[in-house]
Amino acid sequence: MLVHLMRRLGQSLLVLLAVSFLSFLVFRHLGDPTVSLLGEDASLAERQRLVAELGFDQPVPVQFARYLDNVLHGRFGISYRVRRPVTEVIAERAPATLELAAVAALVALLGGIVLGVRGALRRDGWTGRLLAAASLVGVSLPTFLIGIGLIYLFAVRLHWLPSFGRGEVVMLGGWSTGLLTASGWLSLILPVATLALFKLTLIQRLVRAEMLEAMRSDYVRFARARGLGERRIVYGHALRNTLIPVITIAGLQVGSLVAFAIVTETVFQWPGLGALFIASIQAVDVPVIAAYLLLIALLYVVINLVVDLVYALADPRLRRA
Amino acid sequence: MPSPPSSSAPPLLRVDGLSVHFDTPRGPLSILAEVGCTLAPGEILGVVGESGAGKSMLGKAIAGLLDPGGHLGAGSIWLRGERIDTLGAEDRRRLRGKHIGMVFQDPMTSLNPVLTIGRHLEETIRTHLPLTPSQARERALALLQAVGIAQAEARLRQYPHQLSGGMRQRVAIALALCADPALLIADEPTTALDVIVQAQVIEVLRRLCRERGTALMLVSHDMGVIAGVADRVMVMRAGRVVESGPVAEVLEHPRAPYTRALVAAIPPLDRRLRRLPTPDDAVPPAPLAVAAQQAQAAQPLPTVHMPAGAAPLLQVSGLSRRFDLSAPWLLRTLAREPRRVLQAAREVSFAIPRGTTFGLVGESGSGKSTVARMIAGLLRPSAGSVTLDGIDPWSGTQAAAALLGRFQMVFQDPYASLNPRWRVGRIVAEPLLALRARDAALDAGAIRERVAQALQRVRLPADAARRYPHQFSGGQRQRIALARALVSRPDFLICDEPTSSLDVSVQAQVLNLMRDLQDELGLTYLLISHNLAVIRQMCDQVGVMQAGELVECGPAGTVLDTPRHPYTRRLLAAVPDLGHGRRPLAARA
Amino acid sequence: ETVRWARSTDASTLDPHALNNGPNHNLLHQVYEPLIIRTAEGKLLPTLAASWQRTDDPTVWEFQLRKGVKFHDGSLFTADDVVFSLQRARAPTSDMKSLLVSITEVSKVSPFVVRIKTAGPNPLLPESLTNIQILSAAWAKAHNVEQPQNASAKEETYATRHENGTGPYVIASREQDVRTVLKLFPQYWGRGQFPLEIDELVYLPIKSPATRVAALLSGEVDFVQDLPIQDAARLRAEPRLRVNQAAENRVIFFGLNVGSAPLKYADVKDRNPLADRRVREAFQLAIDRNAIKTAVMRGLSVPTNIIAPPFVHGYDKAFDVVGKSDVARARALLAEAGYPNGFAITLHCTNDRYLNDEAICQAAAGFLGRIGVRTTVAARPLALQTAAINNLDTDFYLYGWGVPTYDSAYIFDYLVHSRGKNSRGATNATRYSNAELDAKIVSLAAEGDARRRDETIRSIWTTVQKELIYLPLHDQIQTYAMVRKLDIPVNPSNTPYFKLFKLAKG
Amino acid sequence: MSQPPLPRPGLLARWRQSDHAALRTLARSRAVQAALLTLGLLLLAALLAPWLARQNPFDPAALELLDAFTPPWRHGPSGAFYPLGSDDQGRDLLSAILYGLRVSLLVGAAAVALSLLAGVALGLLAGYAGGWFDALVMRVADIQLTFPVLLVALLIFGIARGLLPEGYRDDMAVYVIILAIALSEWVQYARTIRGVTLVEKQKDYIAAARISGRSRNAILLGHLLPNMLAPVLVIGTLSFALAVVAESTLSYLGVGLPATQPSLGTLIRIGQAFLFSGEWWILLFPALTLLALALSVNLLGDWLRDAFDPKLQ
Ligand SMILES: Nc1ncnc2c1ncn2[C@@H]1O[C@H](COP(=O)(O)OP(=O)(O)OP(=O)(O)O)[C@@H](O)[C@H]1O
Ligand SMILES: Nc1ncnc2c1ncn2[C@@H]1O[C@H](COP(=O)(O)OP(=O)(O)OP(=O)(O)O)[C@@H](O)[C@H]1O
Ligand SMILES: [Mg+2]
Ligand SMILES: [Mg+2]
Repeated sequence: MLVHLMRRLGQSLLVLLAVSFLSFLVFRHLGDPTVSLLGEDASLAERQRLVAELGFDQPVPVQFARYLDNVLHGRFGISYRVRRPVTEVIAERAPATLELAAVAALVALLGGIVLGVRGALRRDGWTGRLLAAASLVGVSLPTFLIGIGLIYLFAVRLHWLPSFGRGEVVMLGGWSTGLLTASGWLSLILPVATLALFKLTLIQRLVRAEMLEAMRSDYVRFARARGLGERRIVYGHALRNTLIPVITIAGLQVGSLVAFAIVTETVFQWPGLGALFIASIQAVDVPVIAAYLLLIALLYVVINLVVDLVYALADPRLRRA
Repeated sequence: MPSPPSSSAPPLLRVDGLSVHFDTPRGPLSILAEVGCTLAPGEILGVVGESGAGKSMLGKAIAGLLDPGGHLGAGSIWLRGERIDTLGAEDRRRLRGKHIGMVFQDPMTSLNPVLTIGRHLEETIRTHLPLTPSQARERALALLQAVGIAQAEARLRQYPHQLSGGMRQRVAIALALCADPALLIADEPTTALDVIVQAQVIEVLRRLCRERGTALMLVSHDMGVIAGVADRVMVMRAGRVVESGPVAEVLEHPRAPYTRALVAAIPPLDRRLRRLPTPDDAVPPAPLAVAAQQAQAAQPLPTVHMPAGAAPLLQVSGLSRRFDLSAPWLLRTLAREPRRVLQAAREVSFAIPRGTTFGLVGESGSGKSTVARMIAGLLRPSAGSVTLDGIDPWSGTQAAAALLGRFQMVFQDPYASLNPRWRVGRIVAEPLLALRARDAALDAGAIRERVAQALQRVRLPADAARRYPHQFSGGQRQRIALARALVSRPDFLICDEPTSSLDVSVQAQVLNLMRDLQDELGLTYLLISHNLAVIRQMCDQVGVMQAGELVECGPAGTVLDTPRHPYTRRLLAAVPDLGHGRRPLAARA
Repeated sequence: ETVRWARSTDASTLDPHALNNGPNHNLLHQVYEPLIIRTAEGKLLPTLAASWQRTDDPTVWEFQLRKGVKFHDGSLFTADDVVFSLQRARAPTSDMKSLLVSITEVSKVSPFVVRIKTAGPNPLLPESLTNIQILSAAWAKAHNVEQPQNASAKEETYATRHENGTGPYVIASREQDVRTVLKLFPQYWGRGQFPLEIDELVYLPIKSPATRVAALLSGEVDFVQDLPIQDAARLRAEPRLRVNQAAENRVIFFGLNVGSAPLKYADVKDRNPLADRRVREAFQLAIDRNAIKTAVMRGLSVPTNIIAPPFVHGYDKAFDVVGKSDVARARALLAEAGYPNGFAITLHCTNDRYLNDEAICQAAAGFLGRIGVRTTVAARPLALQTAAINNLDTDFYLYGWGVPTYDSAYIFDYLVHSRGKNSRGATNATRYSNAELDAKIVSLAAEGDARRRDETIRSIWTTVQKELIYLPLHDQIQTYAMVRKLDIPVNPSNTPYFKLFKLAKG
Repeated sequence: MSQPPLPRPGLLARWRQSDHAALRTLARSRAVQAALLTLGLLLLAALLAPWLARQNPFDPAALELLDAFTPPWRHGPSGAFYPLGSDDQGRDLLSAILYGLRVSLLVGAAAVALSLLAGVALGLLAGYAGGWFDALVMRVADIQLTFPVLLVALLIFGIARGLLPEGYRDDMAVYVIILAIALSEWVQYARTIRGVTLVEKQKDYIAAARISGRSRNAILLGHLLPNMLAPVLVIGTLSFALAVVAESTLSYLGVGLPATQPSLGTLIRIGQAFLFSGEWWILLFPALTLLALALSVNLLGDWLRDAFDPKLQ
């Protein structure tokens, strides 16, 4: 177990290192920072000063080391687009995305598991068929179409829910939260539905398949032979085992929610990291792009480690006796 | 077949004219037809028959656990004089566990890996009996002790993966006995275990039945097991009961020709036969003719005279192999883990003279396959040498090329050893494809020719070449594997458990074939098996392995009749045998 | 009363002199105030200046300042602030400097009187002050923002995100690109003079046009300033809503690189086809402005032949004759110029600034395609487009120009004058350079005689029209959509002044 | 979808009893038949687009601007007929959808082909060879997994934007998108194939081949590769749907194909602007086409997976 965790930790560090190198390459070689920061008409002297200041005149390993050092200290440079420290810009936008992703993850996980179990148990009944068909449509519908459809129906036609933005937010320290106001929650509904639907259907299908397999397994057969009740078998035996593979995949899916939020944020004008990233891509705002990449990688790595831990806790075979 | 007249009390279980059929894409498929049997309290009924005969299906039908798609047709099932096959699903469920207990074949997968042993037991106990948690715990403890698990207290808190296979199977038995059912159905409870563990589990079952008066329906295809344990035996074939009656009677005086063939096909442990009788030989012709043929076939074989002084074909000396199971250095140091090395083979030396068969026996994990794989060039030895006809296949590519086609291997699993996506013709031709580079004469026509020959030699129809492996039975597949092994005209054949996944009857066919080929082609065999009877039948010399070491080696007769090493003795004692005249297993263990 | 106000783009900085563009002025006019503003009707309205007149010296204007005006930090507004602010707006880093090139000196006469001296007589000086916001000198010094934020500075300054104006609204909170909440300033000098019925203003930049419309339809915003053209008809039918339309003081046109160097974004590598007037004329003839009006703009544009809207002084109907498009003639001209098979060129286009900008470019690409000019449309945000224009990194581009001074000189200063000389030509990416014309343009700033000045303007226009360095398309018609309780008139400069609006009762 | 015309009853009836689960389920499931038919029609339509379409919607000069916003099944002012209406540029929507479909399918197919080749090759080699190569491939796959399709595509797009001269950006857009999607999808194949390889190479038929002296390449290509067919087919189908959706999403975000080269996603992006103004057809028809495409491919993917997964039978 310890060895396993350490191996994962080592791999994670490796991943982070590789991504930071990628991010460094993006940062260093994409566009000319002197032009982006100083404009075309800056003098040669000004430019050289900036090049020296950024350390771009040094050998690449030194530059990379410097970049790593900066990154570790949370210094990602200055956004070319909004001309503010990247850290600040990202910190400002992160709460919106993280709240959206967290709520969506919750919805996708719970909904996916509940519906997946239902679908598996009533495989040949009409609920099962309906759920299977719905999940198929769910994975086929591009997120943006879902968003557009939801806006059209619930905001424009029915006037029930807001069509954009986060509603009112409350500042808690440096964190702006929409979870404390009614309008914040109302604003969350449609984006969360949009963001969660795809992942929900994925998890639902996964749970369904795993559940079907578990229900055919020997230990379930043996549990039946011992005369245990059906509920016990489904929830006490099959589901517990099903959750183990589900944890891994669901963990990855949840991790990618943050990146996936890009589309949802665009459709709903959600002021989060995704919208920032798209704007930065369009404006070739390299420091923000580089920082965002690292952030996503970090998030992924952390989620992966957590998943590993949970996995180990859920599966006694991985626990040390 | 009618069951024997029951004694005065009503039987515990009565099955009358039961038939079961399954819905398949091509319409209903009959699996059981007119099966009938009875079981008295405390009685042990052995159910035998070849694979697919419907043994498991009968058990499932009694317990009400048919897979979806299966239906009970005609017939009825009675438990203690009450009809149970017509009960509702919920009532059937209540019967299970409380009145009918079941144990399945595979102890590795029967227990839920994420629940503790205690959870399993307590949950089952409390489903059936109105006990408090602490009472349930006590009962669980008692049950574990009853099935002979030491340190029961600690085991309750453990997870299935922390138990050995034999322990798990005993836990499964304890689980089946939670509510003291009157009837226990055990479906091949020991097939997945090795001989010694198998003997222990069977002993537990026997003892429990005697002590508690539980009736046991023991499904097995191992005649030896049935012979050692059961009071009565029921022989099934193709969904029907062929014969049933007291064990001794059926085994010694089988009435149905099929039973006779089945019994005859079991290789005896104490004699070496020229040929093993097979049911195929037996069933179609008239019983009398069979008897005559069998009588002739069953002549004891004179021991082979080894040409003294001749150089052996294969010489293995000091062969060792280690597997490093520990984590990489850095992690190991960080986690303070010791280095874990598994010595799978240790200083193994033996020689096989040309034209003879060398048998390698030993319990599971003792390193038999490892040795074979090193000889076959699949696994690099850590130390020691292998020389085949004077050439060491590990000494370089040139040596390996020189040996190309000189030796072949036949594997245990006839399903995994043939590429399911290739036609048989191509599978058999494969060794030639590699030779083609060196041998210009091997054009497509020549290859076809040789494939046809090889198929013919293993008694397969010529059109087999155009079919796929899945269109053949297990025995036929093993013959395909043999054909492939023969096509390059090797001198030496390594057979790693070539029959252990086959029925007795099919096993007999394959063994006979091997024997015939040796006679025809002068082959040399290395035969690995954990079935001592098979070794007895086939081998001139035997090596016994334990934990990677060759503990005893010598002429087959000597080793098997007068074992010197204690391990060999233990191994021999654990073998269930029809034993002409029953000896209780316990006495032998 | 709260009004939620949506527009496509946010102001990129709160520094009033850092950038001269619509979205910035738009927001800052609610917070800061210039000396004078121009109302929707086109009249000048005294704001921080109570009155102004030319002194006896025709080159000097005198402004009487309003008394009792407080900055948002509570300090009093005086002549010092005006002097400081005008100097600041003329600083090299200021984007407003081209507007003020004629000024030579700003001086304080008394605490509430200021004099501005220009290089020559400048009758239009008051007009050029309508976007020059006044900020507090003391505040600027205290926060080290005496110079405007440099558009290409590495980092923001204090003024980027803080304000201290005299305007009717105070910024209560601001998240850039998300929302800005403005609250009525309790000590505003205009209390009692203006309706000031809106006491909270929530400014919501919504980039996607569909979302903007959806938000209005679902009642989440009250006022959409740049309504997508296609939605006007539908919204007009909605009884809950009101739609106002009027011509904007803004013309949309294509700029062409007419310099002598070969083009960067074309497949003719040895010379510049656009340097040939015949090619430019062929372009002009190929693009059917009336078709663009009916199809792309749905009738909501006024095709034009001059890059000055009719509001502008110096505009002449005679210049504004939109000819019919003529593909055959255009082809002939191209062939004559040596391009019988046309050539390929990239058209740089904005996609977030002008009404249907990208669609216009595509339509134009279609029209040019018919005469064999294979046009690739590269659409991008305004910020990139502006940067490319400022860096001369484009050969063929769509752009729009509004004229806050309502005078032709503003157009000449930015778009016609050779680039970079005399602090002029900042937005001229045509590489056109004509010394004679430059001289005339410079002279306008100092010309006191209105008749002579008009004549010069006319002569400049004649050249511009003849040279065809710009291909005018149309004047924009703006559409404002709002809930019924509001009735916000379309301002030609596209800047609503919320302090002026009354709410409908009931 | 209308009721699909059934093949000869004899054929279907025979399939219904076939040994192949794939054929059996196909013969039984109306949904799968409909999906096959839909996909077939869409493929055919895309293939024949240049002949079916009235105009080339990529050629700006072919468009009749004055016919913009013609509703479906009407004649425009120029007299041309628009079965599915026209968009804001006077582009015949049917032609645009046909060509857009072509682009979407092309991008999907090319991305799948590319990722499949790379993924299968790397997965096979990694699984068979093991050791450092395996470790390397799997670590790279881990890193790749960190970034979902969308992000990779955006990143590549961003990098391409930064590196390519502006004039080439639009021409390169298709390749950039294909590369981006392929780059984020290969992991799927590599991981699965490696897994299957690890299982298969343990099987005795591989050992038999090695004993027979077959070369490593012969074993990889002759034995292992054919066994990967089923999983590759299943992943391929599902990732094709994913690729089509990813492409449309990117185009919708405005970082995919340019409006002058519209794919279905671009068409939807354009159409979205007209959602509230009454020109519903500009959004609806491309959206329906995309949905039909994704749905039928996914359905087929499910069908294949169920048919090839022995566990589900
Ligand atoms: N779910 C099912 N659907 C259809 N046929 C089945 C099903 N389960 C078993 N069968 C068939 O029923 C027959 C009897 O199977 P059963 O498992 O009882 O055999 P068995 O005697 O236990 O064999 P073995 O010794 O191999 O366990 C076989 O031919 C098998 O193929
Ligand atoms: N590649 C390997 N890596 C690590 N351990 C191995 C490997 N191959 C075999 N072993 C171990 O070596 C020991 C001997 O295995 P081997 O397969 O030779 O046993 P066997 O006698 O053939 O057993 P069985 O009767 O079950 O086939 C076992 O403990 C096994 O787990
Ligand atoms: Mg069985
Ligand atoms: Mg073995």
